[in-house]
Amino acid sequence: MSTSAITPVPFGRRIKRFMADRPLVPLIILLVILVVILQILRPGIVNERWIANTIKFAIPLAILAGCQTMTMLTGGIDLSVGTVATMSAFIMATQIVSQDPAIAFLLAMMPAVLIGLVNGIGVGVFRVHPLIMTLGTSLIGTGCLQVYQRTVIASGAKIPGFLAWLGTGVTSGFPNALLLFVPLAALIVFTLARTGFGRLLYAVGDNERATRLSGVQYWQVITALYVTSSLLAGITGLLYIGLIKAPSLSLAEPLVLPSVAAAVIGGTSIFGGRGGYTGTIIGALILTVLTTLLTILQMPEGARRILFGLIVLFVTAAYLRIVEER
Amino acid sequence: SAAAGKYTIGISNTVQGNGWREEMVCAMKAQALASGEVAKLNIAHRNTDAAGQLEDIRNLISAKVDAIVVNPADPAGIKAGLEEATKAGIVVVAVDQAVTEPSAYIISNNQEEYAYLGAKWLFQQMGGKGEVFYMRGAAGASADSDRDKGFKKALAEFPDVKVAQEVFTGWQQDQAKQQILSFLSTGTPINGIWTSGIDNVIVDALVESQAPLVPIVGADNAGFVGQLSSVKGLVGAAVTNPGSIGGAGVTLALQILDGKKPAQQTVLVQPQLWENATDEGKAKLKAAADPSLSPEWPVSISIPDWTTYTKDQIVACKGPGE
Amino acid sequence: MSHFLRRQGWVIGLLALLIVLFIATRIIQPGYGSGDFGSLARAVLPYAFAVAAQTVVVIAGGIDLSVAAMMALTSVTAASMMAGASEEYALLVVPFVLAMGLVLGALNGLLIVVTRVPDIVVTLAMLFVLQGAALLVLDAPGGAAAEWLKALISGTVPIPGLPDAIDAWLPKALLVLVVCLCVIWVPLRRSRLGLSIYAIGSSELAAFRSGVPVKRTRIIAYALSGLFAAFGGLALTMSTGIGAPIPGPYLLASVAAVVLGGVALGGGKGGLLGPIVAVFVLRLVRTDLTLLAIDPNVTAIIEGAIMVAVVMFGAFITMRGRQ
Amino acid sequence: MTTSPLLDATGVAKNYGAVAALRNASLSVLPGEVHALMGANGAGKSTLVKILTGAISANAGRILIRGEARDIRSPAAARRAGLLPVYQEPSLIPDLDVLSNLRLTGTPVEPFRAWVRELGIADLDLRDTARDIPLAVLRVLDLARALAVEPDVLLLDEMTAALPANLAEKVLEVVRRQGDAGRAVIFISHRFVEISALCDRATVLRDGETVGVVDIVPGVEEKIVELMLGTRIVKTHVAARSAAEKAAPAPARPRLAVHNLRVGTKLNDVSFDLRDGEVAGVVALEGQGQDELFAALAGSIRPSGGTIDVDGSPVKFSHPIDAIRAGIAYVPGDRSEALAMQRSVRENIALPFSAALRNWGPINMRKERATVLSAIERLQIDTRAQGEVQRLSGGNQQKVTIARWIAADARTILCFDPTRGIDVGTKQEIYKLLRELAGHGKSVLFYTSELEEVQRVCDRVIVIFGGRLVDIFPVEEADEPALMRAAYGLPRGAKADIGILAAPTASDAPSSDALGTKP
Ligand SMILES: Nc1ncnc2c1ncn2[C@@H]1O[C@H](COP(=O)(O)OP(=O)(O)OP(=O)(O)O)[C@@H](O)[C@H]1O
Ligand SMILES: Nc1ncnc2c1ncn2[C@@H]1O[C@H](COP(=O)(O)OP(=O)(O)OP(=O)(O)O)[C@@H](O)[C@H]1O
Ligand SMILES: [Mg+2]
Ligand SMILES: [Mg+2]
Repeated sequence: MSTSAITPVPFGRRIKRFMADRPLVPLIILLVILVVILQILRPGIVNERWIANTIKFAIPLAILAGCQTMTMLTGGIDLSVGTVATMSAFIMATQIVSQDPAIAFLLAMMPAVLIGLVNGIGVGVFRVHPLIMTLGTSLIGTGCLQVYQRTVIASGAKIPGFLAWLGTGVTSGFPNALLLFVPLAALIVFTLARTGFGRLLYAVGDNERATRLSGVQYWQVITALYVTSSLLAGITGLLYIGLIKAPSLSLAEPLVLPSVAAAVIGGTSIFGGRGGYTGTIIGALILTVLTTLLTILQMPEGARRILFGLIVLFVTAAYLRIVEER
Repeated sequence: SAAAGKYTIGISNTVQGNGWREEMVCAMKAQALASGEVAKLNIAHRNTDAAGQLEDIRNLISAKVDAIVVNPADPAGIKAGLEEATKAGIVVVAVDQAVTEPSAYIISNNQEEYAYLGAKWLFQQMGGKGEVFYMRGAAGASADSDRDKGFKKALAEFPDVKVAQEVFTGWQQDQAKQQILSFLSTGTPINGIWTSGIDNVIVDALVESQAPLVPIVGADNAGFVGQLSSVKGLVGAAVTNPGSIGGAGVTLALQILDGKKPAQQTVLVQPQLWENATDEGKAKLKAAADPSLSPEWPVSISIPDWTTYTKDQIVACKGPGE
Repeated sequence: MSHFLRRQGWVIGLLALLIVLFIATRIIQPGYGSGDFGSLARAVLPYAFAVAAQTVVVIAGGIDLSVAAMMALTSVTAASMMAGASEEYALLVVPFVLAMGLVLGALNGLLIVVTRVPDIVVTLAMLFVLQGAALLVLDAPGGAAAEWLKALISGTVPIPGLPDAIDAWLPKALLVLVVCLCVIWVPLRRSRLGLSIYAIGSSELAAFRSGVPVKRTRIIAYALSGLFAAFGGLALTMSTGIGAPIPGPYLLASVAAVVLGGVALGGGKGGLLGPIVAVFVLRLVRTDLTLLAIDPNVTAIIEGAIMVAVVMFGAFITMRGRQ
Repeated sequence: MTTSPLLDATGVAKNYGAVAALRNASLSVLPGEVHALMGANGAGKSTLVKILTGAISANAGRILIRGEARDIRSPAAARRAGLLPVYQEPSLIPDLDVLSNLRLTGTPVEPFRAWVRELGIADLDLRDTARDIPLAVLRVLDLARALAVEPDVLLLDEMTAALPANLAEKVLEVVRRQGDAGRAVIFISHRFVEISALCDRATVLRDGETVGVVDIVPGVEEKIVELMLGTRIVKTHVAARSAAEKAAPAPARPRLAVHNLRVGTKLNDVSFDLRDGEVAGVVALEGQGQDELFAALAGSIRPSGGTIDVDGSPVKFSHPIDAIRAGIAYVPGDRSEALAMQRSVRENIALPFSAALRNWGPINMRKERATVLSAIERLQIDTRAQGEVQRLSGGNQQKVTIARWIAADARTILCFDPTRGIDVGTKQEIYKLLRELAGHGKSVLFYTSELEEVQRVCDRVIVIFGGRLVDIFPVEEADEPALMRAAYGLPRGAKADIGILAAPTASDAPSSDALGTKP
């Protein structure tokens, strides 16, 4: 011990250790670097409007990535979030035509609760692998939505004004969606760090047998988790429909893989037991900025996708290097 | 009603959950019902590729249908399956896109013309010069590359028009919206926008970010057509790309089954352009607008001479026996 | 015997299910015959290779999200190389494309081993990379396939001495599948390398301590996966005669079939037969749904429900067995 | 013996980040010797074995094999150099059958079979999947697999810790013969009996450093302990049960009453009582049903018959939570079964607090910290690496598993072999703790695989054999030979020679120091 204390630690190592203890720092640095590159490529792009736009698009991704963060903590994954978000959005947009907003909201959240419940019971009670379970329910959900869609073609769809306000509105430079997101994010962070439920998510993902011996009922935790995840996805759907303003049957589907990527980039382990939501939020921002960056680059679509893949890989690898240095 | 018909018609489609394709399938069902000649529809409708469509076509052959109406995943990729169907005595009609199988009948929207017509109008609106934002469909899809040909053809006629930026929307609303918003924030001036049918979100984006409303060309989706009449200061045009082509395909298949073969193998439905720059155009848009439809559905829910169903029938989306 | 039953019970159950489905198909469509079976075999082909690709890495304790993109890339490469070329040239194209799959698969494995990023993330990134590469090769569906390649999977195998009625039930596509998989899998499975693949999937630490070169084995497993995916890409080109740069629905289908086939997603367990039978089951279900003219929107519900139900049932049996 | 060493390691060091697991370890082993490697928990024994066999790489050090410098980079390289380990955890691939496991390592099958028989396992089916084989047998298979390739140096890391006495004996015999055959064995164990029965010399590690090499001669134990513990030499004796305590009248209702408990075919008609303020020992050979007994009492498995009464009222447990609600906590023998390894010490100790649905809400951090800290202090857990439990040494991990239930204030604790693989100092602390708990009116059921512990901790001893309760001893009569005989199912009072560890001469009560007795 004492010998290591005397020899001065090299500066490089000190920086690495500093970053390893604060895993958010390298992520934020990376985000800043991306923004700087963007600004160099297109001088003037980084303005108030751009920042508001980026945040607007990052928020739905960040909430869905929150679903992934929580499920990944238990060693799972929730691939049904895209379908759930789409269902809520579509049902909201079609029911609002004839129903009271509150009723439409309840109707929109119903499939979310249902799918979350089925996911939770499948994973928690029947021990189906989460990947398969959520994939299956998302197929079922999509099918149901298509059947439902045919019954409402005649009545049409409408985007409720308050959702459009929430999704697209900007108040003195700040997107209105922050009104929803900030409390939501604070709640998730608090839940993970300071509540019994959060503790159990980590513990269950780390060692399920140990939690069982401590009296934890796995199925309760898992069911609550997947219902929570689905509810968050449902809320995301409502926010997203306000942002996109076009109900379609594949609305939120394209967000699913990026939501997994955002959680992973943010430092949550896909094997469970390790990670947190603040990293995920930065991860979502990084992905959104990256998408803009790649759109701005004038290169063939193929090259753009290659670059996207390589950057995601590089970022995750570099991040792991830094954090594992302990 | 089932007793009235005598034919079983198979349908194969490989994109699910997209408003245009849903309308196409509903048109097929409605037309089959309205014709009174169809006893049963056998629909294979899912997201898959050419190989998957081959599987569906072969399953339809196994089901011994009388005719197959197919929206091909690829013009060449399903040749083998269509050939087998013809050999089995099944009438094959391709809708929306051409196929390379010579025995198949084709009734199709002219995708190259679709892009050419809209782009040409747009470039004229731009005064023959300036920068255009070119928002394509899905990279690697054959309809997208056909449209690209038409767009490039128009571009060649206007040497002073430049493409400011080319993006692939993947025919997805959210991607398109994020792309246009990112682009707008760069402050790069543009004089026009051409979109491959993802249109209403683009108008939304311009309005929301208070960017100048440049001329926009999109498709005849209900949402966009409505915007062309209602959004103040918006100059634009909707090029028709009727999803009801599916109904026309069913009609063609029934005609052939009844022994009334058309003169040519290929029937092209030419697109129309409805713009809101002239009073004549505005009138057309007014007539076509249909706020009751889902914004993703094309408003041209019928094709004169080819479809006989009513609006209620296509909206009900019920086939024979349902 | 009991060992055999315990280990193969799931596969036997699946086979029984397949037979039941065949009988059901015959009832739904009394005319369902050998030609239709040939269609089924051809439909199974790309799925089967995708599933084989997935199975190898899942047994090795990983997962490969780039399977479908790898198929797309190899398919467009083959199709664009063969377009306008002579028939003989295709003889060079096939080994080239297979080698390409092998190398790119090995690259997957190498990246996982070197970067220590979780496999699911590496292969997700590779999904984008390979998709992009496919778009660079062909930006729209196109290309061509040599006639002999297309003929390789159409029709049946005439076996001298057997009556045609039996020959007819032996489609070439099935033969191609069996030969390609067996030539690689059967010798592998019993070899030290094969055991090593199971070993690293079962317990990486124990495998390392048993002297298994864990990293090398992992790379080889991914290389094999790439090879099978390249077979799948070729199968796509063979059946459609073109290459399409947008990946088909093979990724999710492969994961689903792997699990239905009794291969644990944790690794170390199962074999190739189960997932292949599962592919046949899933394809035959699709056939039956088409034959029955079920509402297409309902078919999505049914396919999802079958997947969930079978896996839940399997989980239920295992739970009962443990008690 | 002036021959040159077979294996000679010097200056071996290994750092895990800031913590030095090994600093300056050396080890020299001669041909034909059985060499003990000793040290307290956390001294770095396992780490050294792993380095010598290529499972991990050292940061510094030199390893000579037969005088030649070798760089052993992998287990495969160690094999080629003639070094074969049996690690502390089973190393068979869980999902492969035994035969495939042999093929994987290139182990010849016939010699393996012969060794398995030699080691006392008669009915092994090579087609069995490793996962389905009991832990003790797996350990033996690991040893047989190593022996089958006739290694020059055999490294056994706590080989006997999880073995029942009968298998342990066979292992000791076989190891002894290895030495006689001119090979070398490195033998790690915390049991002095085994060391003195078996080893020629011992190397002692303390805090990652070799602090001495001693010849094993009678009476050397004191010296070894001194070396192992350094300045923190402790000779705490378990507080003798006070006369008052003993005389306390038995309460009308026992805390826990078990009647005719049955679990499948493993446990039959077991009945006994556990009173408040009592430590009841359970003694059994491996696999006699004790696992099932504890699991049933802990609510982990459902009994197939019989009743359990808590405080006089019958209970049915369908999940551990039911047992916990009834105040019964279970400390499993396998630490990895009880700990969330990536989480902090604090979260691990506080885990039961969040278990119930109504406790899923916000946590009162201040209250939690106070409770956890007092438990940590009570057990004297070394919390330098408290960020992640996996970075604690084995002994400290074990303390965390117990601390959890101290913090939760469980009334009854079921301890399954809590001292397995723990150094003498820590063992003492655990004995003391269990007695203290009893002193505060808690009740403890204590299974141990080391018979000498019974005398130190228990008030009564329950002996199980073949799934049946064969005897209940008051502690005064529970000397090792008597227990051993009972554990083998022999009636009380019968004299039978049952191996080197239970020579009838040892029938006098063992001395109460920390070291146990020599046979
Ligand atoms: N991964 C790690 N990170 C940090 N410290 C570690 C790590 N592994 C071990 N250590 C520390 O190194 C020391 C030596 O560990 P090691 O497990 O080799 O000792 P040991 O003699 O086997 O002890 P025990 O008998 O308690 O298991 C311990 O104090 C332990 O906390
Ligand atoms: N690959 C590894 N990376 C990091 N830490 C490791 C690794 N392997 C082992 N360790 C650490 O080294 C230590 C070894 O502890 P182990 O459980 O082997 O104790 P032990 O040697 O069995 O102690 P004893 O034999 O005295 O009970 C643990 O703290 C473990 O976390
Ligand atoms: Mg050790
Ligand atoms: Mg240790």
